[in-house]
Amino acid sequence: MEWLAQQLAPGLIYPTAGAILFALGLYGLIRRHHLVLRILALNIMGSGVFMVLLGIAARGEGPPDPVAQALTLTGIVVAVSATAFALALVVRLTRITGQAVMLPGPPDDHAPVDDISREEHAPSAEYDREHRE
Amino acid sequence: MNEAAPAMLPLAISGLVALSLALAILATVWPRQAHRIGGYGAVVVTASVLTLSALFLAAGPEPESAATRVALGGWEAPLGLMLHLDGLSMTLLVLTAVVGLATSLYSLGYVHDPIERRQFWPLWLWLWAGLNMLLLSGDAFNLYITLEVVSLSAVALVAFTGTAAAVSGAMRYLLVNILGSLSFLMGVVLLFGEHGVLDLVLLEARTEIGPTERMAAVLMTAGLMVKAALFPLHVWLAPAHGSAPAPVSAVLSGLVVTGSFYLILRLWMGPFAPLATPAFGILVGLLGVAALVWGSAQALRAGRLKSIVAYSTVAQFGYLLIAFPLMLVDPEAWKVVVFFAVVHALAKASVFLAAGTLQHAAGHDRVAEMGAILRARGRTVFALGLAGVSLMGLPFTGGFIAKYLLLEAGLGTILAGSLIGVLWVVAIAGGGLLAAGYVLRMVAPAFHHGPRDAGEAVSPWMDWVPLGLAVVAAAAGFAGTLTLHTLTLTPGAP
Amino acid sequence: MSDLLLVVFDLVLLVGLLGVAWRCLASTDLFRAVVLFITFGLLLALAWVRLEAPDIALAEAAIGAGITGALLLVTLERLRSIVVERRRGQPDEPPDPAGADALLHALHDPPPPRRTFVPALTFALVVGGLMVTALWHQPDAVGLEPVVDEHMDVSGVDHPITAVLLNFRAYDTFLELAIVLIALLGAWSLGRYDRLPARPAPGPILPGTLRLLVPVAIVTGVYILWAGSHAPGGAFQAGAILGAAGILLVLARPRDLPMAPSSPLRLGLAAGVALFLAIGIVGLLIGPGLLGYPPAWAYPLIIVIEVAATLSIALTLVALFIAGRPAGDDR
Amino acid sequence: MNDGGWLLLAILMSSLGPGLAIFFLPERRYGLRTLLNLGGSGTKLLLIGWLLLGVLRGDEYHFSVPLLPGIDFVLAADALSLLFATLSAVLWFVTTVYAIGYLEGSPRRSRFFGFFSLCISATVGIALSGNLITLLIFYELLTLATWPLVVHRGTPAALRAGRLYLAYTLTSGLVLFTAIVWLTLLAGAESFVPGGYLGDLATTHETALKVLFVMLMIGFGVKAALVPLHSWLPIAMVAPAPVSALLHAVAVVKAGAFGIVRVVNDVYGAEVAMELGLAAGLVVVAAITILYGSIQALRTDDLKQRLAFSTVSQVSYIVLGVALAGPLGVIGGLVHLVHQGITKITLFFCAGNFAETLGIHKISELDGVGRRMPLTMLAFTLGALGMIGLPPLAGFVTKWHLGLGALEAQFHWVLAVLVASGLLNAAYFLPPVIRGWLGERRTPWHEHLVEHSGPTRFETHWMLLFPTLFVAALSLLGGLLAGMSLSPLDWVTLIVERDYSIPGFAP
Repeated sequence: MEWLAQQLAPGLIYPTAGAILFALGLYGLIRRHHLVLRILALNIMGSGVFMVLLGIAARGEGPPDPVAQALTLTGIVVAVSATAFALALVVRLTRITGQAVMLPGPPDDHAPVDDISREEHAPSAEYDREHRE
Repeated sequence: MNEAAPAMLPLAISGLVALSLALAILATVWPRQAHRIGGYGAVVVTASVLTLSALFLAAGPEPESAATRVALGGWEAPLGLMLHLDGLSMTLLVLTAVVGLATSLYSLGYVHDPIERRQFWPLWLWLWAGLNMLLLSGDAFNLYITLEVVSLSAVALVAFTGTAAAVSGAMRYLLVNILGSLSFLMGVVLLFGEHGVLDLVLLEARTEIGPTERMAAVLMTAGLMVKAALFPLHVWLAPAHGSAPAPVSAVLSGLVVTGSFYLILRLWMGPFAPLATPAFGILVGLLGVAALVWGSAQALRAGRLKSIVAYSTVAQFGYLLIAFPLMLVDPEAWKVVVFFAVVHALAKASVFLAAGTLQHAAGHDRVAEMGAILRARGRTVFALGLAGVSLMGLPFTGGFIAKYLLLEAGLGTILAGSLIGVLWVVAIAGGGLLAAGYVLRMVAPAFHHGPRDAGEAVSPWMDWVPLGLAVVAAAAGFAGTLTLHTLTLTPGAP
Repeated sequence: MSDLLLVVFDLVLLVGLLGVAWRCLASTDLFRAVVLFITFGLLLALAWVRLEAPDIALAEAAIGAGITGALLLVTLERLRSIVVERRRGQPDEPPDPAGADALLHALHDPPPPRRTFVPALTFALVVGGLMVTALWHQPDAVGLEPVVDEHMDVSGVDHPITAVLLNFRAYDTFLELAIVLIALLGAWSLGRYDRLPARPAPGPILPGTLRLLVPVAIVTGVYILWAGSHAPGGAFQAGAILGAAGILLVLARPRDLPMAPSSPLRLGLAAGVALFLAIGIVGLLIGPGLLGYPPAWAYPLIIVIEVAATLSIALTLVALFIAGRPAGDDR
Repeated sequence: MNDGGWLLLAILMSSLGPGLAIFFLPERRYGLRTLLNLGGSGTKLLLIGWLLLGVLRGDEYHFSVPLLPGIDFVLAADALSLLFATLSAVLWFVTTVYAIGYLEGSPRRSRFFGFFSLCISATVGIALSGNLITLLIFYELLTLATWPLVVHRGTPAALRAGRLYLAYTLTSGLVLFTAIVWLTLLAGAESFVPGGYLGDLATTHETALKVLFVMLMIGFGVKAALVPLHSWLPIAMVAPAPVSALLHAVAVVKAGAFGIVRVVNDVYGAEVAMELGLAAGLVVVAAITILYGSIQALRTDDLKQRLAFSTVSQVSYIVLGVALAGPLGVIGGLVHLVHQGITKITLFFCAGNFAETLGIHKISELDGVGRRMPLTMLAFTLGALGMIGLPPLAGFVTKWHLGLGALEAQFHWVLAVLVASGLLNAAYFLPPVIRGWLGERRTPWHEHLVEHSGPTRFETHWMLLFPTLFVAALSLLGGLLAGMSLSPLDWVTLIVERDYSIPGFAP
């Protein structure tokens, strides 16, 4: 029993589970197409990384490693920022194309070009129009 | 000068980081003046990078003592974070400053709408600050954070035009970047689990060949290869770089991709150096040849100016992969690779800027319909051609010197008795011909007989900056000795 | 015996986590996937507690599950309204064969094609297997705990994680704040704020609940911020809780968001990084180096930075929830 | 190290500077452009004259900047480089005048003259290069600068020719590049030394040196139009006449030939080249090219095509002379560098005059042209006879020395080749001459030039006529005054004496 508990110490099984989560997220990322699902898959991969890190921090005797915990905290905040931005992109893409999946391949040669340096591209003029009404 | 330089150096390094961050924050808080902050700030940052490089060269006569490490907040590693400056990062900092300055000046003309200016400049300044910090970072976890700073701001800039292609390209770019970052982070975590430190120099001292190092090397390299668009993980590059606004494409192809490559190089010269085997080198080299052929073929087929340039980035990065087996035979060859990357970045950025000017004039960038604009805009075509010559590796340009050094390294492997060296040499030499093919596709219509049409008026910045940067790319041919000397000031590197 | 119980707990928790993650990624209904993901986040928080990381557990619950969950849910809401609008724009389009659920088409992902199954599974198994192998070979490295412990007395705070975050590795934390800000700048650059989809006016329950909840959230946030210097807590957790309160407020009054004037808003968003860097530059000029504090001043400076950071994080999270840039920013 | 190096730089800059300035001139600034063109070429002539005197005095001129660790960018002036530099400078001046007249009123002249100046800068750079790497740099630059000239007209035919030209020259450039890098790895980035700098390598790395020699010959041979690498040359004839003149007489083919001379004499050295059996191989290739070019020239009716194939044949005389690797052969080859240049440029100018004035492109249309344009026809006759090698014209001097050189080197069969080639030359050059003087024109001339720019005082525009007469006179004098001091022959003898250190040697 003692032996089993040692073998299944948190310092070992949590990192293992973290690695599995990472692989699982990778699998989901490859398989799924809806962008929200892909973002979830990336988040799960990220959680896997944090689990490995915290599991490692909890290894051995003594209190856990505060540096590893601080890094995890940083990582979580970075992940939520990236997720928020990614979701904003998904909404934008869906608004343009009507679908929350990526366009296949590179843009074709006849897709319209919107050159922000041109005169006709002037959101501020548009803005003025809207607000005069 | 020589006496004071070593003492001044840490202050100058911290100062550079603080300066680039302060500019970004200032532009964020005061968006109405962001373009002025960015324009003047670009000049100041460039000046301070040049000052830093002068200090660095004055301070570091011996290669072994040349790396300057600055403990942030006064906390030395392993507890704290260290900034790390050596010849390699110095070279790339200067490159970043030059391309960054050119891009900033160009953007003064390119982003004209008052509302878009407010969005563009803060993001661009964050991107630049992120690149500077990436190059100066000496800590594995901090590298992950700086990579995220770079990729988030880069993605936002890619989506800037707001077309379906641009947003979709940005989306793909973001997913790929997050995946790459996570893979990199997992590698960092594994290394931390084994050795309990994050500082790269300390890690290098502690690594030996073991399962952790192998797996970490695979994860980190794969993550960075995704970000650097190295073959076969390049599929995101053309959609993203091809549909971003021109100055952004210039920075992405010139600096961001190079930054990821810099990290790969740094890791394989540092902690992972013992893991490299000849078979691994040959595998990477073969990937490089494939990238060269595939990228060039796509560039020869693509119908849009910016797509051609984007695919040429895939092709040119093939050389960087080909350089890996050369480095295994002659470790000194790493300097050649860096020099090549520098020269490529300069040339590629100016090609993108020139393409942006032409697209602005024409309102589209379909090569087949561009003849009239090309014939009327001699100055821009000249810039395109000059930078193109550098990409082909013909004299008098930086590309020629880089190609010379690559060929020298390639022939060196043959002389060292490696038969596969013949393949590398043929690829290095033949790649220039392929480059000539796609550069001609862009330039040749200017020489056709036909009508001329200057298209929409172009601001002086957009007219002259591409030419200026192309001249710099060409003049880099005379910077070979200085660059190689700076690179020798990298301790730990062969 | 208690060891055995803990092992059983660990195993059940981890199997549960993996199961939830699997169900989440396998579901074809996005709403279901998001709910499962939020559950996953809460279970993770439990795991962090088990790994003696209460700070992270707090952060995971507030940020990982709470804020991310809110962001995901509002995204689904937006996607749905976009599809509804597009349908309304093209009434001639033949009815979707999917039937009455056509509206939900944007929130539905068909099961992936069979042919990617084997390659994806193999790839994931190889990557996971290699990582597990590497991890099992690792020694129990000492880590940096002793080094941190040694320097606690000069760090200015009593809680090791806060010491690492705001003193020893302040640069990372600074950049982390910057990333939150950049994400917002990115979201703002995509377009202006567009209103949340119209909903029936909220009944009396939501505003009433809010009136109770928001003050509680603010008090909790401030407490957690203050506690951070000596116990689990700190700027990020506090910011997330305050941000959650803000999101609730936004939800309660979706129709009339205040037109925030540009300058103060931007100043508030950037206050954390700006103050952090300003203090850091002073540190560079007077001695300890960039982002360093004179030991005697460490505690007050850290508190100042934390307050500013909390404010900025809360504001930024709310702004990220709203997503588009406020119209006032363009003026 | 930079003794008098500024002079060499100034010579380069005298065409590079005006060239770059011309690029950015608006099309209508005719006066300023002409001033820059003529000023640049005039300055270059003066500077080269100064340099010539200095080298004659025995002064050393040397300029170097480090390019890479251990590899320098070296400019140097020895007698051989001056031979080529002087030829280029003189002919550039003449061609510039001719081109200004020829292109009068045509579009995109700024671009044309910009690249034209760049082209001559590259050529002079090749002449003044002090080592192989510098030579390579200018050699590739020449490729790039001539391409826009070839495609200048912008017609589909011109673009096709341009593509072919680039395909040939860039590919060969890469072969050359690789070879030079390899050679530098083996032997270091040495400066050119008469007699070569390979030293012991000939015994230790025999195979490598042989392979390298073939690669170098491929690299230079494409520009020198050695068979079978010549096919770009006749097709590139679509370019405007001054470009063809420049390509054929001065810049491109001569650059190739000059490169071969440098490699054989100053890198490998005649001795090593003989020892390794490389020279003999080169003699064979040159002989084949001489005969092949002449035969092809016979088969075409287009005047410029015929001149092009004649170039293929004639340039190989230079290669032949050098490959014979004895003093007399080398004299023959080097002097032909000059003589072929002035003779061929005369012929091209004449062809350009015919085409521009009367719209004549084919030999069959030449009947009676001697009466309408006697001066041009006279120049053409002088050039043609010179090419055939009749005494006392320039070509004779060449063939005489080549023959002697062949005997000296025990290549008796080469004499037969020379005789056959002389007969073939006569066979393809005499018909146009005979038609021009003795033929009779039945229909009125199609006055192409007069229609476009009004009546002219002479038989054609003076800016077309005078340069033609000038070079014709040169080709006559080159033969007549061969014995005088400072004639090309005298100078070449000086080169051979100095560089081959044969005391008391007199031809």
